[in-house]
Amino acid sequence: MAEVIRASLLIFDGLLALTLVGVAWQLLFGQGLFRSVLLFIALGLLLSLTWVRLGAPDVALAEAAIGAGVTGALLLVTLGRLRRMATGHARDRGKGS
Amino acid sequence: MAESLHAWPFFGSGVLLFVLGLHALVTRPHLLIKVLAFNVMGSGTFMVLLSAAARGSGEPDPVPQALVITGIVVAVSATAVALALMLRLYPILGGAGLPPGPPED
Amino acid sequence: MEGMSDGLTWAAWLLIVPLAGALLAGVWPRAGRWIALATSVLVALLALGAAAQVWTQGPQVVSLGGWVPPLGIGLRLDGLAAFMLLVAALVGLFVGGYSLGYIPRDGHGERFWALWLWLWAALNALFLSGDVFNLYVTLELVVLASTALVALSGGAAALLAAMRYLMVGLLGSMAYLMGVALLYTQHGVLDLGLLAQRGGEGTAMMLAATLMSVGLMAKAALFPLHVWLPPAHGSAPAPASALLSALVVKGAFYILLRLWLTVFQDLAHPGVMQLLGGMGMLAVFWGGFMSLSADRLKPLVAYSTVAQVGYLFLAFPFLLAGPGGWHAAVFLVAAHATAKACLFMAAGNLQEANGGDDRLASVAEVMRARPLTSFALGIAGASLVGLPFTVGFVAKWILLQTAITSGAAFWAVGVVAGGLLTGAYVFRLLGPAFRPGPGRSGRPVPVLREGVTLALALVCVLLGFAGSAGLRLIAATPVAGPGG
Amino acid sequence: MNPRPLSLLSGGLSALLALLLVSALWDTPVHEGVSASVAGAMGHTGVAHPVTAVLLDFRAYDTLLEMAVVLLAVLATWSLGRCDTLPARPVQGPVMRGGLRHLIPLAVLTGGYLIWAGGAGSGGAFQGGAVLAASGVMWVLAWPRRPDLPAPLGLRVGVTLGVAVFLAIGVAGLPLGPGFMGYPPGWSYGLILTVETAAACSIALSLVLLFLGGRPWRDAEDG
Repeated sequence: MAEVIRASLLIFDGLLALTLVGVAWQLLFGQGLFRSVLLFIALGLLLSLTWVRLGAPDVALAEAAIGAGVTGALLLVTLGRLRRMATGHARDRGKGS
Repeated sequence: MAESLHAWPFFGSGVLLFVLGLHALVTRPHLLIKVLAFNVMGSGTFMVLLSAAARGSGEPDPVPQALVITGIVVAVSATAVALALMLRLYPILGGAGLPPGPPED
Repeated sequence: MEGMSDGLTWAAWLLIVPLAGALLAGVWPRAGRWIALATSVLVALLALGAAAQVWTQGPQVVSLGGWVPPLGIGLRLDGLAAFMLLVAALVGLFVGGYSLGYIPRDGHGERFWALWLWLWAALNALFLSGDVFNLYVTLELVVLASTALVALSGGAAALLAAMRYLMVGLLGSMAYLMGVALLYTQHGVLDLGLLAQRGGEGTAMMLAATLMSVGLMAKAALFPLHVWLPPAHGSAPAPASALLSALVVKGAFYILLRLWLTVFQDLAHPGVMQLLGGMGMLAVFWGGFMSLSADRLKPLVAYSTVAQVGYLFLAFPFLLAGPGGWHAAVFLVAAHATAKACLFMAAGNLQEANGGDDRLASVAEVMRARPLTSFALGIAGASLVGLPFTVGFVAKWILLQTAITSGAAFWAVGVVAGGLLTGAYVFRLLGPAFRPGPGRSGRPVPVLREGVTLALALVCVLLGFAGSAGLRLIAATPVAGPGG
Repeated sequence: MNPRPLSLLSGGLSALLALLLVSALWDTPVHEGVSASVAGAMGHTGVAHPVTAVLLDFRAYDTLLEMAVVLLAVLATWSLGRCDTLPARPVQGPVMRGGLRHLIPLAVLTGGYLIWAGGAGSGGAFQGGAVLAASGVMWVLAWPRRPDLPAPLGLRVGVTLGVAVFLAIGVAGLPLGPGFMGYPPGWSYGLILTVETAAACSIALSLVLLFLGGRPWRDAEDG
């Protein structure tokens, strides 16, 4: 029974590792900033799962709270400001000011 | 708890994350993507550090965990400064992409 | 060589005082200038005390919190660290005095003091740290403080330069961090001394050496990774440029030297060392030519930093030459730091007197009417070139001596050719002042600033007589890894 | 992926680096690292959890500098300029505020527990601080119009508190304990808990201020 569990865990780890690389590839080389930021937050959560699998619960907590949480919020709010600046610019250019 | 075979998938993906981040940092012009690339590189390094520690049987080594927690907090601080600087730069650059060459000031 | 208690106190206070000053200046920015002045005087005295401690009782590896490495973090108070702390204190003291006249009293100016003290605390922590991961955290502190200082003037060029500086700085830190991960994966310890004992030549060590070296070379702006430096040092406020060129660039070189002296001893093959030396020579010539072609004062001085950093990398080929081969290059750090800080201060004076325009053609008129600053510019330039009676001459002389005695005379040719090139762009800087023509003193510049600039130039001369003392202090560095 | 030479070159170099890294990691030995000596010295630290012991006792100096990095990041962001109001169009409707009215106290409670649990289990100053920061961010997003952020001096003291307390305790280690950044014997649990609480509060406030992205008050020259 232990053998089966270990094999299935190994498959799970393999899948998790592949997903991480896939998400990172999409996040870095895909199109669209908002999509990249969302994928980055997903990557943060996958990473905290990885830290649990590697036997580091403290790091999993820190990654989830800081890596996915605070950094994700920071990126989203920065994206919002960027978009507002872009529309601001367009409005200024539009008005020819 | 986890024998050496267990750590290998994460070694590989850690190295790949580091390398993908480095490549994206060099080739992608948009500053926000560069900031994401830094974080991905950092996560790759931390994955290498922790998978090495997870290879040994028995109690996992606490020192790499402390290093990674410190690294995550340092990464969020550097990201915050980079994003704040990028927002200040946006009206100047227009496209939030670094012009390739140094400006001829 | 267990850390004696007094060794720990000197090193500890050299960390506590600038950190406490930075915290205080952060909380109470309105009184920032007085806090900064008090801190700089105190740290200068502590640096002298630490140097005396090393001079009399030799180097110490002190363990923090009573935990001996590999468990705890060790601080290394040896000749190399004490020398760099002295250089940082000397430049910091003069930049402090200069900033009193340069930094306005409004809200924008108040932030300079806290950032400056943070940079100083980070540099002191960097010079003293004996732990590879701790060096990473100090590097991050240096990058953040320097980026904020470059971006302080707020102009488009400054913000762009700060962003580029931050990008290169973070890239260098990430490469360095992967090197630390490889070292810990290979050896399981982080202390420099213990890593030196274990040494080894596996692929992990070679890759760690490459990654950490490339990361630190990017931070030290060694050619061809120098692109970020001229805009950053050119557009930052004058005292910030002085600090960045004189100290921050040297911090990365210091870690690189420390690593190759301890952790990567076994990897220091002649081929690798010649490569580093060769890149240094390339930097000397590239920086020199770019300085020659620069048409503005600050970019010219900034490119000169790119050139002089090249000289420092001669320490690596000399590493194998003899036991003390690398001491000459470390002494050059002091020569360049004082001369470059003085040049940037003089450039700041002339730029302000000329109404913010530092094009060489129009600055010449102001130089003719401002003898104090021009005189300081001349002495600092002479020290940069290495003309007699300056610390630059002593440094270059020892460099030549090491090159010749070590049998690798072609480095000596490189040093002399580089010196001629430096002479070319320094005389291009000074030349217009000697030609007859109208002289206008331009906008008023506080006398304090000109006085401090001239004082630092005179220090460039006085240090010339401290050559042997400096070398003896640097020599108090255990190279083969401490026994403790 | 544009086929410009730069991206091909960097792609090739990155692939080469990946191979080198894997080959380097292939033959690194499996070792316990420092965990044996950490376990051995746990008795003197006064905390049961090894990671917290490493973070706040064995490598306390690292953590002090790390908290200094967070503080310096806040100072750098403040020196870059003022923060604009957040968010541009406030969220209407009762759902957000009603939900947050219950969620925020829960988040603060969880953060507090994490700080307390750090001594014996997994948790600690940074995780607790981050959860407190999350509750702060939610509060800022839900009630942006109420600019009752404390005065600039209060913000500055709050942000600096963590590093100042840790430095003071570290300096107290010089005369009383085993040197700089050392806890006097027998006092370490109490002191570590004090440092953790101060650090968590400072980090929570710092992360919220980093989220705001600039000086939340009007300075002399802001006009």
